[in-house]
Amino acid sequence: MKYSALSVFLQGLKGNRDWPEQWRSPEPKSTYDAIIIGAGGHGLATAYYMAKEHGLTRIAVLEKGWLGGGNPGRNTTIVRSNYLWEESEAIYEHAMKLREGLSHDLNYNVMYSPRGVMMLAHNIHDVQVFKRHVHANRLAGIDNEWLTPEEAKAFCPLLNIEKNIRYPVIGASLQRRGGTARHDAVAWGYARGASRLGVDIIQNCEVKGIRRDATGAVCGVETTKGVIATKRIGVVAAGNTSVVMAMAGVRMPLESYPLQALVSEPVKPMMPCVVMSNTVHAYMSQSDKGELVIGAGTDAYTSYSQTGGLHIARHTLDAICELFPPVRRLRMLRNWGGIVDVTPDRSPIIGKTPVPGLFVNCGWGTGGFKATPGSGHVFAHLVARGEPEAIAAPFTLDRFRTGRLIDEAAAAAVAH
Amino acid sequence: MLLIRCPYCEMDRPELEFRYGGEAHVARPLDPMATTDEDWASYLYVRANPRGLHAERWRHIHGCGRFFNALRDTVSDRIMTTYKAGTPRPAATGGGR
Amino acid sequence: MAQPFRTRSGGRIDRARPVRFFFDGVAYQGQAGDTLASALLANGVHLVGRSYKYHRPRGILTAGPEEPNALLGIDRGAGRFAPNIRATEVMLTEGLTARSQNNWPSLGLDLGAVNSLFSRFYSAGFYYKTFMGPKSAGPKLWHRLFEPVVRHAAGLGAAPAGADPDRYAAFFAHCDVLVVGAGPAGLAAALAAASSGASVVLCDEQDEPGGSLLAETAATIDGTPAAEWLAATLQALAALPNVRLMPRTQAFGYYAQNLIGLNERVTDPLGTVDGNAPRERLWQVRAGEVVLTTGAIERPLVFPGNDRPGVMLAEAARTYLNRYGVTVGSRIVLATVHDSAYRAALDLKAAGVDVPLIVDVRARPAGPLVEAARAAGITIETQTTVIGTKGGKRVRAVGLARCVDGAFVAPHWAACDALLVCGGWTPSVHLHSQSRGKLVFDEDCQAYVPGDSVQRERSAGACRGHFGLATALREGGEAGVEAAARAGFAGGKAPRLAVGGTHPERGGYIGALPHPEEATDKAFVDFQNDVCETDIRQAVREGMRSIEHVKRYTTTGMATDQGKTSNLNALAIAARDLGKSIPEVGLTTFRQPYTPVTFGVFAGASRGDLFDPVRQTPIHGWAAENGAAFEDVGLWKRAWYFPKGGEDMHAAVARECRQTRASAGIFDASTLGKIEVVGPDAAKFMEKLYTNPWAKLEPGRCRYGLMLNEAGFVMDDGVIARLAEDRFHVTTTTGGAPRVLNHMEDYLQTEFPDLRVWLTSTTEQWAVIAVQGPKARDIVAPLVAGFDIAHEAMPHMSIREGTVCGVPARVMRVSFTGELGYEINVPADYGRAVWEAVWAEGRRYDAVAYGTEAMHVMRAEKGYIIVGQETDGTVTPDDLGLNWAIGKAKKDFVGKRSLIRPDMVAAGRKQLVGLVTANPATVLEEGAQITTTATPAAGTTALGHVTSSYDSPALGRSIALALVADGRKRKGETLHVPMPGGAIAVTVVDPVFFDPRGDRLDV
Amino acid sequence: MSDRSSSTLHRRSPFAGLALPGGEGLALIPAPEATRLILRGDPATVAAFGLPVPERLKATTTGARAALWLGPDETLLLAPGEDAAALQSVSISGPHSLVDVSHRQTGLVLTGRLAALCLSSGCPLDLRLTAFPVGMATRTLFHKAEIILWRQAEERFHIEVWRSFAPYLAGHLAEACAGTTGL
Repeated sequence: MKYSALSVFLQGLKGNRDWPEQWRSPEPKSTYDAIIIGAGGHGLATAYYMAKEHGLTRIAVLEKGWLGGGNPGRNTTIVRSNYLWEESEAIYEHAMKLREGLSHDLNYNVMYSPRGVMMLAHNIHDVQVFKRHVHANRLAGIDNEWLTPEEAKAFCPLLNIEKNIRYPVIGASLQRRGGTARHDAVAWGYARGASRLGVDIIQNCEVKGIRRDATGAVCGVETTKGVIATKRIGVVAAGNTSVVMAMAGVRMPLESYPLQALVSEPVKPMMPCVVMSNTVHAYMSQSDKGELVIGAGTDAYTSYSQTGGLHIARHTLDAICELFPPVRRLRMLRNWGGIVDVTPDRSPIIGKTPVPGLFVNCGWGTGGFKATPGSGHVFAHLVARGEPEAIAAPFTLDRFRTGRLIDEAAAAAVAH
Repeated sequence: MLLIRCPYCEMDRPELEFRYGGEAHVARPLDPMATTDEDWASYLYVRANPRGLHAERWRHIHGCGRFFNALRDTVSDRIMTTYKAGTPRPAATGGGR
Repeated sequence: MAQPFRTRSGGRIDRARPVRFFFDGVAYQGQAGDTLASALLANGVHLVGRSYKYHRPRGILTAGPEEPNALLGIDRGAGRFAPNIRATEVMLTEGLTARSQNNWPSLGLDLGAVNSLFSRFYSAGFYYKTFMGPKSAGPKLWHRLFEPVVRHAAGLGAAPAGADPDRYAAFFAHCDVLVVGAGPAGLAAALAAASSGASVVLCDEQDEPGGSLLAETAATIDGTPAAEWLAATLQALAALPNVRLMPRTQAFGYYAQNLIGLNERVTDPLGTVDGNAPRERLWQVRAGEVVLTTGAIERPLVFPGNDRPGVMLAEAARTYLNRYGVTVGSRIVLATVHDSAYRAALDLKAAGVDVPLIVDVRARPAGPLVEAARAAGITIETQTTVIGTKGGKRVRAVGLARCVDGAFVAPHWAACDALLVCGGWTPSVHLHSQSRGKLVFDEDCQAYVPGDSVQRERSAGACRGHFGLATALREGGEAGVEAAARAGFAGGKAPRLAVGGTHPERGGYIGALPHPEEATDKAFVDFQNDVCETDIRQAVREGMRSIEHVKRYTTTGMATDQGKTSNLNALAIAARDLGKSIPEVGLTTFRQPYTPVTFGVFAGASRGDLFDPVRQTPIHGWAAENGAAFEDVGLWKRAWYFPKGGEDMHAAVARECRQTRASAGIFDASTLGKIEVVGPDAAKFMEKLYTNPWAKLEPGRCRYGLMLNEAGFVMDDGVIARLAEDRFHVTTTTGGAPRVLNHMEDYLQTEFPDLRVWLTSTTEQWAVIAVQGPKARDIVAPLVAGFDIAHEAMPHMSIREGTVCGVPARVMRVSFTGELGYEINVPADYGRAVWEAVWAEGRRYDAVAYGTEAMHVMRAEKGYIIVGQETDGTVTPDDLGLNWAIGKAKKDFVGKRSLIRPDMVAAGRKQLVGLVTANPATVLEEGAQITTTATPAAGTTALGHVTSSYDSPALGRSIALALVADGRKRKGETLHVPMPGGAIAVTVVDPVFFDPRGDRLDV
Repeated sequence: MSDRSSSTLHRRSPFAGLALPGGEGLALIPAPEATRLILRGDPATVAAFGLPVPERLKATTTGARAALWLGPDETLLLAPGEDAAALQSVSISGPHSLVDVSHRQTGLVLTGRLAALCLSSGCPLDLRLTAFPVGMATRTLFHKAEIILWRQAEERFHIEVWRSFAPYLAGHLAEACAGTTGL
């Protein structure tokens, strides 16, 4: 059934009793042309584009929990493409372009809200770094502009631009097309779209092993729902990538860190855009529901526990209160953690592996949600064709051997 | 906030006093120039990142200043044991609390 | 007193002390000891809010922190407004001002209520299916048109404006046993644990400890009325030195290794705004052992129209009566599936309220309470369900029908002005779950109860699903003894307490009550988020099989009460349609915090200058007194430039540069990192950590040192002096100091532990005064003693120890300006005095004080790099033309191996060059990109970027440093810097602009 | 000329012109000027300064001199009123490192009923006497500043802090004191 104002109206008249399933919940078949491990946003998008653009429909997406239950449901919903290096610019901008048409493409309102992402500069080093971004982005044809403190305040009235505070705002960069999107909607929209194109999304099905034939190529997966044969596997397991790849004997340049976020109680609109500050270590936006959505930095040590430490919440909130004094009286409603897989250069790995038939898409760190459509799109191409398209080509595993790193962390000093 | 037993102070101390140092027992090649690009990349970047027991480095940077190793369950964050740098990884025993 | 629903006697309020308060502008009176909720009810006010989505009238449902409806804005004066506060948690104080939320123009007449007419079109997840507009519109329609409407409609209370003037405090605390919840179980636990000598903290969220005992009228403990036992027990606990009783203190989070977060409300409950006292305090308690006695929360019933004002939990009504002396209605009907509601009915009846009817869904309710109700003349309709309610802003009647094998017979209406409901009791397992303890479903009380513990905690009493006063006291005592013993304090004694006047209570039901499918009204599950039974069933129909999906799709349990009263009912409704058992469907995670906690209390004192340390050099005061502008560098404040007589920055910097090169400039370099490397193997260690050779550097000489990380990229640099065979004075960048010391300690301790060398930070031991310029020697000479600073005796790049102004000093002859220069290191306490002496000497030569900006300009004129500006973590020594700083003969140093990786030696790497613009007045923008063409198409690959750019007084033109692909090969080439106003042509030149031969240093 | 090269200047403490918290329950006063040396290497060498070798996490004293255990190979020597140069000339056998940090950090004495509680506003250690007894000394954290904390009596702490963090430390102690109102 096509979603529209009309269908909402007609179904409403019938008491909303006839809405169809958004996605099927099938049992696994014995064999598939390709298997995607991980039904997060990236995995579901990969399956969707494999079916839609590469004509592959005998695909299964295996998920050990429930679809979209990992980072898609835990991130702070920020989207932007103002990265520094052109390799990063290309893939995040690719995602941005796809996202602009995504609601219609999926017939699912992902609530992409280009409300602007502003990054605050508090010292001269910040200014140098952010202006370098602005110039690099403009050359790449990506919108990103420099604002004076007064212009920044005009765009986000909540901002405190007094000169005598501990970390005064001395400028800001702004990507107007940046903003937020509804995280669950992206995962669910892709799931519904993929399912309608014949993709089997199999939840509560944990992969326990990866089978390889005499030549060393992959030939199937062992799961909690039995063995499934396939010659092509795409691993899109985010924080659990190292664990899954180890099943194929591949060691990765990855570490999994907890990333915490929290929300306030809902209040009437007070925050029109997304604001980030790396010097003060805080970023914040306001959801359509009215909650202030606040992100912390990654925890200090690797972990798969999705729980938050009190000191992390404290460190995040003292920064937020310093940046936005009026929020001091608001209250924290919910605090949670996700797991992000981080590479040494803070850029993703999208590529082949030493194992024939095994492909990996990981290492998105804190950029995963921003990249989802683009990541799925290029990875679909890689898994379907066996060769990366231009945008994905630089993000090989091999770059760590040759030293051709794409170091967003070192260059950008931008954490999120 | 974890409590971590510093093997040099022989005392449980709050996590805030420590700095995480990544995977333990990743030894620097004795003759780096003799290693292949693959081996060097593996030393520099490849990490076990296990879901479960993890041998890792910590430094009691705001305490005695020493680097040491810990055996931690990365799922529960429970630290099974800590031991001095340079000593081999022990069997996963001992109370973590 | 005009409080029509206040009883004549009873309750714990102070009838002698009236309290005035305001609700939506209307003045009311309550009594000391009231909560805002009980005071409103005493005045007959039930309608307190409008619901989130449909704007339906809502009344007070509960008497505690689980309240979903009565959320108000509390205004305590300028900057002291807080939205979404539960009326059930606000202590009534003189002049308290409260506002209802989410209505316009008024609570009584809310135009938003039209929403409820169209409610069928706002079913679960409707917004995912519409608001998209035509494809051509792209995301605009949503962002520009629909989203603003949605955002305005959503959000509960108004946002606070202005800075919060209140103080917040935070403390770490430690105890042997922490008891959470001062109800009967908690009190018994504290008594028992304390008797062992263990240090005990007993916290309770309420203003007054006692929990259920505060509303208990019938029960006796040890033969005395519960209230008297409570008073005596609190006295006894207060008298114990090893017990800390903390009322108004919410345990909101259970973290790793028994760290529990407590939030103590201090000034709000007192209604005072003390100049000193904090509004709230955060206690980060590390407890040896924890006893959870957090009780249970009464469940509402799900039936059509169950949200009308006047519909209230039965025990809440009993609490308002017994604790606050308030009757919640004059004609009260009860609907229940649990015996405890009968207690409420009996107490209300005894208080003279008309209680005509108890509706029990169960077929055969029995037991002493049921008998007593019958005996009291209350009609009991069994096997009867609620099929609807009537009433506008207050319930007027309740619709009932008997359930006979699936059919609903003999429907009828019963008039009432309050409908008390009880679906049974849900143990408060939040903290146990947060501690990662397991939960198991208990068929008996139809709820999840604590399973195995993971941390050092145990639950006792109602929060464990074990109900009844006697059980609570017994289990609490046992838990207290056990906890103390495990904390190392054996021999604790559990109090033996005889309990009278109570009766066993059974029952419990989850999910929607049976009602006809074609119910006309909505049956609410999550009141605050307006989630109905039909929404949850629709979500299941749409393929949401995981309870997490149902929760996210319908938003049930995601409101500010986090589903305390609704989660189990939602779970049961979903489970029924999924055809699964409750445990099969699972349970959503209990996250911190238990109830919302003020941001400010997390931040505590960390605000303003206490947010981060403001580090100042010993010479800072002089700079401030001399009008310096400062810049932030890490935590440091550094003198940026010294404007004179209305100069702007550009003029001041130009003057500082010119005068320094003409005569001399004096610069505070104290923030430079300094590390003393000492020991027989000091040189060996330096060989490993820096690219340069050190073995042959003679004592008394200095060398520029370059440090790489293991990946081969430049990490830090600085001048390093050898004081003796076994002693180096190492300097680092200002920002890099801690990082470099940690990096050194890391390699020393873990890779080269056999080296006999030790590191000590001396960054703050020395104040550093740089004197640069042709007159530098003339200025410094008169002040030094103990060594000869003549050119020959003390050549460039050397160090001497002696005194300056009689103070022990290390003087280095070094230059970061290209001029003859000295850096005087003196013990920090003498820094200001020596600076003033040097300054006085400098005045004789018209020397200037210069700041970091002039320093940057002058070093750029010389092509000296600044790590972090010319480098960004991706730059190698060769990229910077610094290969001369690499000890070619060295077998190994940190980073060496990485330098020969294929892409580190490949062609096309970006190399440091100088750039000059055609127009000498044009100053390039730092960060600007560099291309081969003046009009690059979007997506053109940049050759590199401008790293530094200044107007150079020495050259009388603009200069810039840049990293450019194959830059050294491009010298003389014309490249372009695209800017919004058009590209700027630049010529690639050598990065050393000024005195390339270095003659000025050799004087 | 030479007069300028030998003029005797006065030390200026980082607390000069700083208001320190003082009053009922809490007093913060600067410790007397002292020579401070970081001795690294074998801790036994503190004997050369006439001081007993401190056990782990402990301090020892002889007269006004004190030795604080900071780590297995790091000891802080405190010598109030003594000359740094003279103290450094003490002959020590065996490889070691002796570095003058008299001006790197500064000393404070915190006393009063609220001393431990106010420290607990930023120090995560268990400061109950049972866990942090008199005579214990250790490096730790106070909010975002590193300190050395030495308990000299139940209600008396000696604190060492890097000079540029001193105002931050004093500010937080004053704030913490206000935060204890009603306790």
